[in-house]
Amino acid sequence: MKERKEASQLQSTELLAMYRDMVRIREFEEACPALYSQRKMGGFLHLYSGQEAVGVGVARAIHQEDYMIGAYREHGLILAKGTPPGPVMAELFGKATGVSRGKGGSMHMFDPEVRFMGGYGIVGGHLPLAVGMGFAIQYQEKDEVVVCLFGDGATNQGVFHEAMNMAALYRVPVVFVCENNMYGIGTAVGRASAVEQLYKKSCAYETPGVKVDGMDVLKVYEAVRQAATRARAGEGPTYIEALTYRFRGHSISDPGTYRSEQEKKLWKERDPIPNFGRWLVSEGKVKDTDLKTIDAEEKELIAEAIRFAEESPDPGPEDLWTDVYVAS
Amino acid sequence: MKERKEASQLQSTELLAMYRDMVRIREFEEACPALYSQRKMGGFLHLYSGQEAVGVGVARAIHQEDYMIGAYREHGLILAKGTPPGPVMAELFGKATGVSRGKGGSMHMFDPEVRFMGGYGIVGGHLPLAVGMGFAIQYQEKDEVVVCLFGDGATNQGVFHEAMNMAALYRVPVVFVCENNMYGIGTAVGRASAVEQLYKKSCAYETPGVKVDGMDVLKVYEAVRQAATRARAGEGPTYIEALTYRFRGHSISDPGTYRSEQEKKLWKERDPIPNFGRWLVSEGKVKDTDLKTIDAEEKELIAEAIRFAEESPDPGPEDLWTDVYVAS
Amino acid sequence: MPLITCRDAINQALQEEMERDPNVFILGEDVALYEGSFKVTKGLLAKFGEKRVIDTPIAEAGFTGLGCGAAMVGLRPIVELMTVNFGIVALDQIMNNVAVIRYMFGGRVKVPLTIRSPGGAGNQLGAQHSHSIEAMLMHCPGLRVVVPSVPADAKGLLKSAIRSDDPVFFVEHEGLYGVKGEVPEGDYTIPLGVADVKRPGKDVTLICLSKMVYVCLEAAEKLAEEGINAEVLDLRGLNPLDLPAILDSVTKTGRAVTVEECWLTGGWGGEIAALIMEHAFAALAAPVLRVASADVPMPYNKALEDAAIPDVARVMARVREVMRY
Amino acid sequence: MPLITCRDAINQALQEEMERDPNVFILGEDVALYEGSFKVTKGLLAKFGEKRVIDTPIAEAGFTGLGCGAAMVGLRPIVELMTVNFGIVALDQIMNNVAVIRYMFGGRVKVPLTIRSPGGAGNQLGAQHSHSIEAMLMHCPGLRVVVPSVPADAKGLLKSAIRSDDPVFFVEHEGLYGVKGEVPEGDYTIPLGVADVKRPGKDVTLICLSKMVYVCLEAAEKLAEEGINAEVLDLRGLNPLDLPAILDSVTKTGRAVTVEECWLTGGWGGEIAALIMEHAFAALAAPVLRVASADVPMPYNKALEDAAIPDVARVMARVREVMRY
Ligand SMILES: Cc1ncc(C[n+]2csc(CCOP(=O)(O)OP(=O)(O)O)c2C)c(N)n1
Ligand SMILES: Cc1ncc(C[n+]2csc(CCOP(=O)(O)OP(=O)(O)O)c2C)c(N)n1
Ligand SMILES: [Mg+2]
Ligand SMILES: [Mg+2]
Repeated sequence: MKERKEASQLQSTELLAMYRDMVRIREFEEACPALYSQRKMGGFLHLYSGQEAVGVGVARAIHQEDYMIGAYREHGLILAKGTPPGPVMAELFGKATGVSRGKGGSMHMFDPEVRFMGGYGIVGGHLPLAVGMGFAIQYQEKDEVVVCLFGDGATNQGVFHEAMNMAALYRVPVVFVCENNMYGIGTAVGRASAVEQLYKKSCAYETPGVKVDGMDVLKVYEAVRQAATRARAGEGPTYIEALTYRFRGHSISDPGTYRSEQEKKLWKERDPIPNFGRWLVSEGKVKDTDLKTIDAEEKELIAEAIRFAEESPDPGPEDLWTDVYVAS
Repeated sequence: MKERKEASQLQSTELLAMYRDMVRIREFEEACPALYSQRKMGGFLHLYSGQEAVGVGVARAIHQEDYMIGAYREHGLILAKGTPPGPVMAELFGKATGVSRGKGGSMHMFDPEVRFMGGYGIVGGHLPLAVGMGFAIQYQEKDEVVVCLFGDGATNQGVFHEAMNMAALYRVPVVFVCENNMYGIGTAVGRASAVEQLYKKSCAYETPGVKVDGMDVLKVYEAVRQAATRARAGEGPTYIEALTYRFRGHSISDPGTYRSEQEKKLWKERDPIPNFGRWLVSEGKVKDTDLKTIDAEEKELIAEAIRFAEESPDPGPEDLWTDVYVAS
Repeated sequence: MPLITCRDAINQALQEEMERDPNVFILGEDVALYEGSFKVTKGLLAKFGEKRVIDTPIAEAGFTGLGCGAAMVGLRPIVELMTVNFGIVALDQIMNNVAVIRYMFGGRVKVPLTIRSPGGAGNQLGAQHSHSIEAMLMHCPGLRVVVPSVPADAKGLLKSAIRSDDPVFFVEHEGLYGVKGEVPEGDYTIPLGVADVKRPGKDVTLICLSKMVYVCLEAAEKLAEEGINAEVLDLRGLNPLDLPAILDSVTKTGRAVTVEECWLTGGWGGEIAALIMEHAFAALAAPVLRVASADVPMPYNKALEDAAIPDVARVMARVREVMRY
Repeated sequence: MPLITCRDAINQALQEEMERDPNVFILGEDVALYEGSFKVTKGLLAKFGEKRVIDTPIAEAGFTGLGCGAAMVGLRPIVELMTVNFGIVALDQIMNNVAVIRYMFGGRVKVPLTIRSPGGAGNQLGAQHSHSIEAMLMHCPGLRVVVPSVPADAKGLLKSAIRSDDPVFFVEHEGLYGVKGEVPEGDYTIPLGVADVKRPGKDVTLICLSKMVYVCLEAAEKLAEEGINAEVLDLRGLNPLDLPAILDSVTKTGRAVTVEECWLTGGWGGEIAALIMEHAFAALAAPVLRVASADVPMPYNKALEDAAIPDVARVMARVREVMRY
């Protein structure tokens, strides 16, 4: 059976796996700023810390053969989808062992093996691609779905509208997940979008709009699970707004002064990782020491990923000219 | 006072003026195919026959200093806004006396004197311009409005979304009028738009959506009048869907076989001109002979316009290079 | 060989490739029920059904991106942009997705997408409907740019484009759909990136493509009466560019004129001229001169439009100029 | 004269022009509260208020069109596109509205719009964030294209751009914002379309703009040690193009190398090379050679990125090549 079980039916091992994924992402992301300062990596660096429950909730609600695709804040997404941290870190280091062979960098991670279909840097630009992937699934009569993630800011772009309309029109198996972290760089949602409740935007496409707490991995999981079921049944797309928060600036160079300390503090209290951990313990699903063990293991895994990246070879000068065309 | 009076308060002279405008447009448009066959004009030719009640209802609901802007099916719009038929016909003839000096043609009519801000050929491309004009009105604290007309097909373009959102966000005095003639070239609305009731699309922008019978000039008038009042009061844009029908093919070269004879017949029975005329007579507003006089006068006016166009000079060869820049 | 139009040649290529590979499908505005606004997709819906011949909303960025996404996961979409003028709203998808995705992701995916679209001017369609965007497309690495002139080339090149694992922008010309030529029957392909001498000559090389091939051929005939023997080299595309063929011809003739419908400034003629200068400077008896559209938005008036687009007289004048050196 | 950065010079121009003309206002993503993602609009919101410094949604086509519409009815908008990469989604508005509206409507309206936007590569931003679109913009008649290199030029040219009744695309460079130079105090303008000899020389002309001016100046210094005396001609823009200045210099030196960050194929270097060949063929002792970015989507890896962008060594190598003729 394709459908994942309901959130309330999940076993401890499954819940722990979610916890582990979120910890992995957090450890990964929090290791980056220091490495960036050491110039191990360059370019932009849009970290995912704070939003882990969304990526992990999505990835766990679907299968490996289902597709995920996102924007430039995608380290957490590719990790959640199952790519080991080594090649992800190596990509940031620009190494030949990186998921995009060192050519993509932070914004352009890609791993066909886990069906993570890429991180993209033009706001909204990847939404039509997701519709195309859904279209191909339908065309080939496969039992797969695509989950497409994007930010609140992306919902104001023209292609958002075009993609939503076509997805609904062709009833493709795509789940749109808007990670509403309340800002597009320094611009608050309400200063850029006439409708502030972003889940309402799907009304223009006769597509269900669902609002979900993006700081709660199980809520995200359940919403995506239901949307995926709907998609597989040929009932078309669903549009989910996951309310979340990025704990850091827009990118590594953003001091983030447009957000009040008060606001940041409130959201930190809603950190999806410790809260989920506490809930697991309080519900008796796991022991506190289980979590500690995971925390330590994941820390070590990331240290290992950094070593892997560090020791990996750079692409060669000839690689400048490869991959432009399949055959030249 | 800026507001036009309610539709129900309109006097005979005003009603007759509306009738006259519609007849003028119909006469103008129906004169074109023969002239096109005689190669007096070239390019595309998108005729407005059948949709007259929309253009005239709009133009009469606002003032000369208010702006109108439309797409490529705009002969009727510029005539409704008040440009005499001569320079409009001359434009089709490519003459120097044309509203766009022979450089624009059928799709690109422009007349700043009556504040008709142009016909545009890229579907949806003029919507942001309308928002900009509304923005300028607000910036300069003027008591004006912009009415922006476009087709059903345009509502699927990305810029439709961007323009609607910005108009609502900045609360600019713009009235959007979607002329839903049920087809974008050969594609029926429901085969291109996930939501078939197009007035619903404004829900994504917290902008009122109004559906109106586009074959009834007074219904259009009243809807636009109210929307303009709202806009002038600083309450922002309104989105009006006017249901209408084009009696001819998409352009002169379209046989229009995708529409059933039955459908065409039904809509012909709803022809906005004779129906309005009959209503005027039956309500005792005018005499049948008044209408006949107008019909004859307008026929003669168009014949005169054709003579004017015919006798007008072509642009000179040097005009190829003028108007690219203000100063070279 | 049967004499058929470019329209029919393209239609044949589409049908044959769709028969050959079930992963090939076509989408675009009015391509299905309406059979294409230039009737290029005539009969396709009837033959292949709604699954494989799909009408889209007027949302070029959206459905071009849709094609790109479908290509990334195994299909071979053919996107029809009704005209290249409307391709401009999809240019971000083309430049920032279609063309770069393979490279940006380290070669881990391919994008076997074909975008077909007619361009060109000459029908009094004015400033927004008369673009030739070949030069802009040529500027984007990762994107193949193929531009046929005669029906036989159109069919053979389109089949290669559809089978190519690289994304291809296949530029048709509104003014050529009705033009006839001999077309071999059945399956054949013409490799991308091979120019074709449409008329051999020894005095000067006319470098051209698309509709300008016809203008150059006519100019060459007339120039022959003046004793000037012009070679007409049809590039048949800009990426891959057949530089060897260009250099071969120019080394022989010592003189060249580029003839294109793109705007002069920043058109592809400048690129070709610069390449010739770089690689065959010693062989050049005269500067490479260019004929291109006037650097103005296209005017509606017929006489002005004619004056803006390259014609036989202007090509001849330029050739005479180049012969004077 | 005070030594200030390009960022500050642009900021001064914006402030002075906004003070001078109440119809000048600025809009774009994060230009107000955030003061610009490169901090170019710092202090503007505080000084001019929300009415004249406006944050927009991420909708480049929409707000570029908004600026165009506002310009058509009497305002003088300055649209900031956060980077030129995002200008591609607005290219239809730029090519089909901004650039052509005046012509298409027979000169009955003007579009005094300024679009400012930084481009360029060099910061490991990868394939979607490293574009230089000068060549594409130059290809569009109706649109002025201005590209400053030093702070003083940036200020003087931007003021002219804002006062121009034609639409201007003002291309900044992400890598130059922090670069300092002497800038005259107070109000002054530099006319559009006048190139500037940044270093006089007699052996070869380096034709460049934007960041490549610095690369050329450094190359010229090093070449001087080899006895090659290069003139560095900063075009400061591509439309209007100062062809007389180019021809003057090349007529003197007999040799030229164009240096640009655009992709080689279809870049503006080919255009300039073709123009020089056409107008100064007899004066050319060698072919005009070009240095440009590699024809690949920009890679992330630092070494690969460095290899893709023109640098001092590649400019020197090309100059030596051109001197060999
Ligand atoms: C088309 C486009 N315009 C502008 C940018 C610059 N930019 C990068 S991220 C960003 C904000 C996006 O906000 P949101 O969609 O909410 O995503 P978040 O960063 O919050 O995850 C902007 C404006 C871009 N990358 N693409
Ligand atoms: C961006 C763009 N895509 C495609 C076209 C070709 N085209 C011209 S009119 C048209 C149909 C428009 O339909 P609609 O908006 O309903 O207007 P109508 O013609 O019915 O008045 C199309 C697809 C275009 N002009 N612009
Ligand atoms: Mg956000
Ligand atoms: Mg319609």
